[in-house]
Amino acid sequence: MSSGVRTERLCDEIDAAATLADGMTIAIGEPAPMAMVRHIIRRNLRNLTVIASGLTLDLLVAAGCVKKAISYYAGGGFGVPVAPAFRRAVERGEVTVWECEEGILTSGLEAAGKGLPFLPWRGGVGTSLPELNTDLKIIEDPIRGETLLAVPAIKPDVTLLHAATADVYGNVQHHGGPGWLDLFLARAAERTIVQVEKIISNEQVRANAWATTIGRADAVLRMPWGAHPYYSRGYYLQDSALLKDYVSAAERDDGAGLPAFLGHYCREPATHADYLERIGIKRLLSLHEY
Amino acid sequence: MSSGVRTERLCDEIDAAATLADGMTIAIGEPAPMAMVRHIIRRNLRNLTVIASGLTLDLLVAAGCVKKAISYYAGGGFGVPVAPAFRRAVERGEVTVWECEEGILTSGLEAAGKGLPFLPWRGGVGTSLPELNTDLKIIEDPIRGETLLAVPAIKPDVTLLHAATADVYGNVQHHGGPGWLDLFLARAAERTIVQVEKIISNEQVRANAWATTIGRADAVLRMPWGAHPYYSRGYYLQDSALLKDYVSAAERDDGAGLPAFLGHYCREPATHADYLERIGIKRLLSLHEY
Amino acid sequence: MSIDCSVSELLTCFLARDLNDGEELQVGVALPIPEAAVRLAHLMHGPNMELIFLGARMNVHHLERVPLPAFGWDNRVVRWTESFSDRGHRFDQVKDWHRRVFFIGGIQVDPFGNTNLIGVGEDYSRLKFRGPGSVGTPTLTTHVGRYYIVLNSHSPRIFVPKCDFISTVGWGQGGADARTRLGLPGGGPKYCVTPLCIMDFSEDEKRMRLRSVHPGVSVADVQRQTGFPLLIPDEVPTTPLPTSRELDVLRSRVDWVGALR
Amino acid sequence: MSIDCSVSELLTCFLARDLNDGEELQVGVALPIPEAAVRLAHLMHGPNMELIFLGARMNVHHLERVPLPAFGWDNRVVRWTESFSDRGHRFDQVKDWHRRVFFIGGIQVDPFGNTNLIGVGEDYSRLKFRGPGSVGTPTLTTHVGRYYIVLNSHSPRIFVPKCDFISTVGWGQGGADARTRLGLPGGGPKYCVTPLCIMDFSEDEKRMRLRSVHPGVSVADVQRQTGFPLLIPDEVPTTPLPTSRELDVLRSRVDWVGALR
Repeated sequence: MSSGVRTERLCDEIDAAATLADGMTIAIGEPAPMAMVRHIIRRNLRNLTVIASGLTLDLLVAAGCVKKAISYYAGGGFGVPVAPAFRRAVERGEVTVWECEEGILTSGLEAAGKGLPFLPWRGGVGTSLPELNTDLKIIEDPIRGETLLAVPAIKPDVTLLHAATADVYGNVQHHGGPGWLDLFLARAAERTIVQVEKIISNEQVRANAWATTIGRADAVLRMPWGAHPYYSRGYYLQDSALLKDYVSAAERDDGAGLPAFLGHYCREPATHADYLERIGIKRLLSLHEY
Repeated sequence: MSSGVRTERLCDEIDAAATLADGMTIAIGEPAPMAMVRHIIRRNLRNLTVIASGLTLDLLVAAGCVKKAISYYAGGGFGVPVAPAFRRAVERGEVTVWECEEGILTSGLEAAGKGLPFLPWRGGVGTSLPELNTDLKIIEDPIRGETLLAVPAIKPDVTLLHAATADVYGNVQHHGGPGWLDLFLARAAERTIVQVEKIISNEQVRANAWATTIGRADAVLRMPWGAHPYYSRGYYLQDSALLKDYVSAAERDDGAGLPAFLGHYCREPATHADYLERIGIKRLLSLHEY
Repeated sequence: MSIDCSVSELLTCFLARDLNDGEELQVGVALPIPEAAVRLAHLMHGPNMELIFLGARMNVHHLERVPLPAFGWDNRVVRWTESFSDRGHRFDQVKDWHRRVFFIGGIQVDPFGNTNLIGVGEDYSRLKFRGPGSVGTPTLTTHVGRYYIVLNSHSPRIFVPKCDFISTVGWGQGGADARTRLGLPGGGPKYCVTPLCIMDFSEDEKRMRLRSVHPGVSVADVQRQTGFPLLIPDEVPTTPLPTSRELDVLRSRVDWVGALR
Repeated sequence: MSIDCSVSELLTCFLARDLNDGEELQVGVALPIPEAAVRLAHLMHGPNMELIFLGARMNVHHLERVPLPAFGWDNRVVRWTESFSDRGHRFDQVKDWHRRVFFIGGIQVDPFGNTNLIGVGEDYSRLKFRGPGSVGTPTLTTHVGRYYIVLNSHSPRIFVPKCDFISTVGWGQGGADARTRLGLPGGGPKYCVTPLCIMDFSEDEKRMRLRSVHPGVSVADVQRQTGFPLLIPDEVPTTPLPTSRELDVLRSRVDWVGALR
């Protein structure tokens, strides 16, 4: 009847990365949307404030993209207590940390989503966090007089996520649950861009609407193996060997490791498909979940 | 290996209702767990504070169970702007209202679940709500100085819900989404009792764990048609004719309508099965969703 | 009326025209005119509209017929759901509600579009008439991009100089900055529609102003049924009638049972 | 040791015995001993325990073998999930965490069990060692019924008189009411376990106290490796060894790859 048609929200990784700019606050979910992360590095973005954790954060720090990390965890997993590039950059004062923890970060994101200037939280009372992060105010609650922290709203300019499936209209469905912070990041951000393993039909979405975790992503990218070298639930496991290669490169004393690693895996491949070709289909297929 | 076995949480409506007592704060979800609601009336509980809405609230008020209603909506739907027994009881001062609205109620329940004394909320600023409900404090936010309401934590003693399915261990799954308040009520309450249409196997739960909406209900009741005369998604529609009968009974000037209605539908049937027998299988089968 | 339609159909078509593609249209219980209006707009010119009924979000632009419901958690109405706006988080993304449009009723409405669903009477502990309560209207009207006040009747009992209690703030005490002074981010009420007329709010004072009268209704009729002086422009047009195409779509694809006739 | 087991196995069995049926056992990343301990307890005596790994909640009491993971969002580990504690609401039911047990590490620990994951150095803007950050430990330790401090090494670098920064409050400044004074509802740290010994906290002062030394370790060894004076009872027993049944279950049904040997 209407002459119009419903607008699709599909886009490719190059166009999606083109909407990002120096100085933005960019939130990165778990598992990390690595196709987009590699394009941030490829585009050589600078002075970013990132909400990220672990080796994803480390890679962006290593590539020189990060000015400030809103970070609750920068460990490397498997025997790497602290992510190496992050550790070095913070010790040298090159990257500042908005010191927080999961409950505090969640509260700040919730406040943004709810259009509130702050939310109160108890976790962190008695710790050094409000000293180290003066954006956190110690308050007395107006009802019972208890001591709490007031966490200011945290509003990313854009949130980047990786999920299992979506339709072309931005209805995203995770397989087996999104990373714990992902939905908070999506609700708090101005825009949300979601990579998925697979595009499904709108009918498939409607057949199980309760599984829709994000109802209207601003852009959807078809990126199979797009979280590699991380896992993607229902699709593949983490490529721990490649992550260990990264850590070895980042830890090399002569500083030669990182440029080679970043060049090979992030800067040289022009598209996600080029990256996958470089990794090789056999290696990708070996990361099965069964 | 272990001599123990995992404890089942199944129970019947009589044992479940026996755990309720006069003076409690009881939260009731949507669709209403009517098998339990009828047993509250059958047990003649008194002086309850209820978190409920619409004609469910009205029925409990009509039966004399309610002292205080934490109520955001007491309309009757279909041409019944205000639930009749509620309206009469409040106008006479027999029932007091903790005046609120959905965002405020949600905030109070969230505060309880999060172990916080309060949460701030903006909806309600400028209205009469903080005058009429002095538990709501007008505050200045500690970050930007904005005017907000501080909503105190609301902690039901018990939350009663109706859902689609659960396993015997209290893993509840809704069909097509729970009522909007249900999960907040469950998280805020000391105990949660859930009626379901059908008990499913633990293997079925684990096959779609993301669909689990409540992970550990304190008690699970097998109550097919347990929300009647309300709908139960995926099972049956609302029995609007019976709800209209209720409204007619409640509106009768001579006061003779309610005792007859409450006797016939709530007080006389000893069990939920007795109630269903009284309704009749033909009527129940006519409420199909297709 | 020169075109054969009911007042409910007139209002439905008027509201539908005022809705823009890409908006989220949320309708609560017991508001059949907005329920029909959002469906009509969606079919007529809103392929990117999203309809939200009790937390179920859907786009049904592709359907031949979109039933006007018996509202409620009714799978026959919400079976096209794409996501649940309330998957435990109904109010957790209000920051994006500038794109959302909402509709409210009221038992009292004042000259600045403040409304009352709480009750009537001077003494709150002994109300003359206990209303249904605020539902979610305080939160919704605080944040949505704009909303419409939709009333089933028009009388001095409803249109009062001052509400006994305020459940939703429209333009507060008046003035273009009435809402920003209170820190309310949403856009406030745009129109108040009734069986007699359409009203809006003046740009400077944000007082209720007569915008058009329905066919057969005079300006004097409206003022007589309103318990405070309306702003009345020199020229008050007649509310635009539905086109035959609008009526055809409404009657054949939305309200084929004739609930609004 | 008289029974042939590793220190990791000893600690695993010690912790497992201390966990009660019906508890929720949450383990974060990179803590292989607690990961094994909760599985062992679950199989040995905890049919109603719930294991929580990164938000996935499961009961696997019925399984013949329960793999010690390569941790992570790994469907091979979490495929038995019954629900997600974080379905958008990870922290929305902390009021019930009195039933939950948690485990933390640390780069510094002080005599009152306060710990530091932030960094080492006097000047926060130029840390000598930047730590991984607080993860979720401040919130978890604020609310859980009790927690265990589990360390992979025991040295004066870790056990310091005063943490440079505090990421989790154990017993604060000491005293039985240390936590209630701060308004922290959780039960605080119960034991601190290391490759040398088990420590608890005295009832009155809540200072760290030696509870048992592992086979072959002397009290003097422990004190020498601790950067502050421990409370040392007159009699310090040896940490109880695993039973052969415990070791058998651990090795055949949890850690059959031998990660803890």
